[in-house]
Amino acid sequence: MIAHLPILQVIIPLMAAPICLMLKRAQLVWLFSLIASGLAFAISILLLQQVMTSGVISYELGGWQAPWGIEYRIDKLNAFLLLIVSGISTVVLFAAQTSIEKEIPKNKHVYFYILYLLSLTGMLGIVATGDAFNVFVFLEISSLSAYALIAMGKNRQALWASYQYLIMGTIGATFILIGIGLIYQMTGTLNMYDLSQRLPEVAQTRTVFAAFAFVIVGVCLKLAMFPLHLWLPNAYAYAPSIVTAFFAATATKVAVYLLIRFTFSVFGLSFSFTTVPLQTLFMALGLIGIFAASTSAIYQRNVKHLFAYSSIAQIGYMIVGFSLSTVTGLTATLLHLFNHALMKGAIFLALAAVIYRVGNIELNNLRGLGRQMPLTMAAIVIGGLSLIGVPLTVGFVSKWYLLMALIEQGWWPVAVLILLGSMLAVVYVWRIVEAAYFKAPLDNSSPVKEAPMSFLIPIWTLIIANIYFGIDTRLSVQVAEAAAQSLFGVSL
Amino acid sequence: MIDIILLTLLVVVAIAIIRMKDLFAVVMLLGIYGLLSASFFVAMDAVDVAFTEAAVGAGISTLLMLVVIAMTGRKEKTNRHKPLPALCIVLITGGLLIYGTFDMPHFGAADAPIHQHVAPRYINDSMAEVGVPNIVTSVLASYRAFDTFGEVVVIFTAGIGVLTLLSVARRKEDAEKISSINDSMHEQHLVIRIVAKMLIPFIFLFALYVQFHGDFGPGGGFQAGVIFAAAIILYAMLFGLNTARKVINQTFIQLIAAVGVLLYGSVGIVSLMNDGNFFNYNVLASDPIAGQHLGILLIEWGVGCTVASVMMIIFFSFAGRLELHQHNERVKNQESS
Amino acid sequence: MDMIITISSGFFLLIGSFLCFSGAIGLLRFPDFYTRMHAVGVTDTLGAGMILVGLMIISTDFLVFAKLAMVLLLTLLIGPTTSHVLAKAAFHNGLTPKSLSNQEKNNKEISSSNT
Amino acid sequence: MLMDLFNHWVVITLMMSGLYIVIAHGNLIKKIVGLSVFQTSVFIFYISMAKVDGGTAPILADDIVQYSNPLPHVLILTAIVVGIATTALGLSLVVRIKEAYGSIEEESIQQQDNQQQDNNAHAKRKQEEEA
Repeated sequence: MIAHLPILQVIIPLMAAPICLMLKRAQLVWLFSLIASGLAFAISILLLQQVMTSGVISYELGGWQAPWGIEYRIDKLNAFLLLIVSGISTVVLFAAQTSIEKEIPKNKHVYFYILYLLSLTGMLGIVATGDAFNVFVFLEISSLSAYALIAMGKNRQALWASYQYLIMGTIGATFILIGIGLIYQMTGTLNMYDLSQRLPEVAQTRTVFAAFAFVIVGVCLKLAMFPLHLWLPNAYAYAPSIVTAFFAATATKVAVYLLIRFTFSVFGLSFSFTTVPLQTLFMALGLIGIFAASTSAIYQRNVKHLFAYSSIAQIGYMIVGFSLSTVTGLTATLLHLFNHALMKGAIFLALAAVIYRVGNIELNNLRGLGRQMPLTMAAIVIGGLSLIGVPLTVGFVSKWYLLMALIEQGWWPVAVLILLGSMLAVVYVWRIVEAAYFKAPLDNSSPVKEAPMSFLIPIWTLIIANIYFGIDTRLSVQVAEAAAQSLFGVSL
Repeated sequence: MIDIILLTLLVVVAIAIIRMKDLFAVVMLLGIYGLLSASFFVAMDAVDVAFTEAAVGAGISTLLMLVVIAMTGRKEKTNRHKPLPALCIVLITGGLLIYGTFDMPHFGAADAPIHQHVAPRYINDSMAEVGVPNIVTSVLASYRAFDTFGEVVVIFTAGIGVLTLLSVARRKEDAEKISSINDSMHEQHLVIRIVAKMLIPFIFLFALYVQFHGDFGPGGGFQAGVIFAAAIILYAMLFGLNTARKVINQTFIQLIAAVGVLLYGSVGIVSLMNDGNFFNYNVLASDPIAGQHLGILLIEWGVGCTVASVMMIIFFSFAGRLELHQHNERVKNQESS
Repeated sequence: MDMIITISSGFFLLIGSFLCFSGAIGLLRFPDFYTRMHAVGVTDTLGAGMILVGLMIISTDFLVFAKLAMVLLLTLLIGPTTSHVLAKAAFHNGLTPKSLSNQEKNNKEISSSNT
Repeated sequence: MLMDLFNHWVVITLMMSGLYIVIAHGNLIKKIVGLSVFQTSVFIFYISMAKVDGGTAPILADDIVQYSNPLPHVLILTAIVVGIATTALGLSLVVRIKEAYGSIEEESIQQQDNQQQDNNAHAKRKQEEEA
């Protein structure tokens, strides 16, 4: 069975979804999907071990050789991403049962878990596959389930947010489809490895340039990179809180993965960064994104909105690291992928707990919660500190690597700007701390209890991971560095 | 020549869609657009695709849109902020694409890269390796079976998504009352009812033909599923939703949708058990070709089941909402008068 | 023999094309919904039917012949039915034929805006 | 040269008219129609690159030497299914939006949302003042 791990990774949550429909009882379905997600997590750990020791794993689906059949190709980068996605999914799913109790009508609980599993399947499929068109198919699985999940939100704004996301997401996916079509037309293959071999021959053609532009724009739409981010804040803010926690921690990460995969592996480093002026463009957009989104975050009244904007800002950091196109820069991006998943997962889960108890998530509702829900609020604060990049949290590690990468290349002013951007994070995190600890609760609000254990366990698992990986950086840095090096070394 | 005529017609239809304000007309034009593109696909030798596009673009999606328009009204508001930014984006994107065409292989050129790499093996060796005359089927169901699996899952996802959004929980007596009013309206359609009764068996027969003949000609599980669902939908439209619900149990079709996905996936799992890779049908039987045939047959059944039941789920969800809307409006009118 | 087959099939094809063509002209030139629908009905049933008969005569393969025969039967069944349904739907929704409403000018506008 | 690329250009025009409808029109159903046109045109683009002059449909027969490329056909079969899935989901969202907002025009929905936000903010401020 060991040889089949790459496909089992995707197939287990996939097959679990239709089985859920047959189980019918919501509690049973929850347990079952938790097991499926946990299995996927276990497999991803095994896969990462295998890849770190023995190198790239190629799995030919249907037994057909690579460019003719579809190939799953797991290298260090994929394995790392698989670990993040399946891990976060499992932890978040743990809290799902309690959280959706109050947010989603009873008769839709089963559907919720099915869509959750399908969304997980889609993301795992995007990451694991080595075939460009297969990316599109799994992208659509994850997006379609995402639209439905977001539309399950309590308010009517959820519907509108979901619709906007659907339009933007479909345009993005169709752009990717056009791009894949164009490169297919120039090379005659869809397999990513094969593409990376055959593209250099035709790299100087206008068609490949257009293909590159379409793929990048399409991916950036999914990624919510700065000028294309408009769908994200509302989608995150109005979705059920569990869904927000899951997507904030994973969906954009998968899109960043696609960006890295297409620029570094498929089109190749020399094309992406020398033929096309990607470096300056991305660095500028990343920086503007950090400042614009952080500034918007400061003015938000809804805490979910606030952290959604903060997510866009964090994407900015990843893009800056990515745009350096050096090993250290990419390491910083990959580390930040991992770390951001940990902190945003924890923060949004904690917000879900607040919603569970308080019912609302305006800044005013947080008043006095520091005393009433000490553990939950402490988690939000630690997560916030991590966002700022305070030492002893994971946020510090990735910022540190990012700064190192920038200084290494002599981009002093950018490094200073990054630090300034972190100051903005201090402001918005402070607003939450102020509301929670230094303001008296509103007169008419009734006191609330601490969140139930089903929330506290996953939240604190993530927070402890936040601190652990902030102190003991060996594991995460080693994997991220190895993945970055492998992208620069042998192509794919 | 014929492709140029079809393309010109497509452009005309597209412009008409932009300019029309009446959504009903827009939807009909979209149906025409689908049908024209299906004809274009035939001219381009893509018969399987044409079949699907005709069933989906001109059939199902038009139907769904009509149901939605019945609920939302058919007029598009005229006033609208300036279309200039949109025009800019479109011009930039289009310009980029046109820029990209200059280094493209020429239309129909046999020496284009796509005809040199990967594809020749499908054309030359698929008969020996898979043993199915329709190359599209052998690529779809064997070489790239996993993509098709993904496609089935996409359809399944859409079905579940529509259910979460539109399913209405209501008491049984209410359902009876709502439907009885609507059903009485259907009584008048004597002629079509009789004709439909004659046609529906033939449609089922045709669906089965398409399902099994997919190996030899255009067709396959997806087209068969859509046709099968079309027969049921026709029945539901003419005899009333409530009657159709009695014939086709709603929980049952949800179950079938799940079973289809599972059937498809378990073919892969069985091949895993037999020491092959996922979806390696060669190991399903002692003779590789027989194994391929068996595998393709089974997965096409999976596709057919899921597609047919999801199409029904989608239609019933939309039509159920429409029924509720009409009922609510009627109640409102009665109250006001 | 070949001669007869070619000529007769050509004859049917010609009639079919003529009927289709006249149907198209009718669709454009007739004054109101019902008469236009009549023109379309002619194209649908008779025109297509004649063309199918013409094609059946020159078909060499039995399978092709049988398929065409099936298509012909279906068109004969469905064409008139759809016309019937259309007309009925129009009538139920209050669209009156032109000859009945010559006195009222308004109806002319309705009929032209509805086609 | 020009004639050879002409087909591509027409297809690009089609794609762009679809994209234009999505961006410029405010009616939610019209937007979905636009998406549909956009996607269908991309399908046309794929299929037209599969065509080989003098080729026939890729169904093996004895006396044929030149077949069109089957691979894009397979891809587009999948993509069509994805397209209808998106359309169905989008339309069901439209139905729900109509029920929740009473309108399917972008402007009016946006207006209602903004109004609601303002009202909320107003209520909040009052609350704060009282506190």
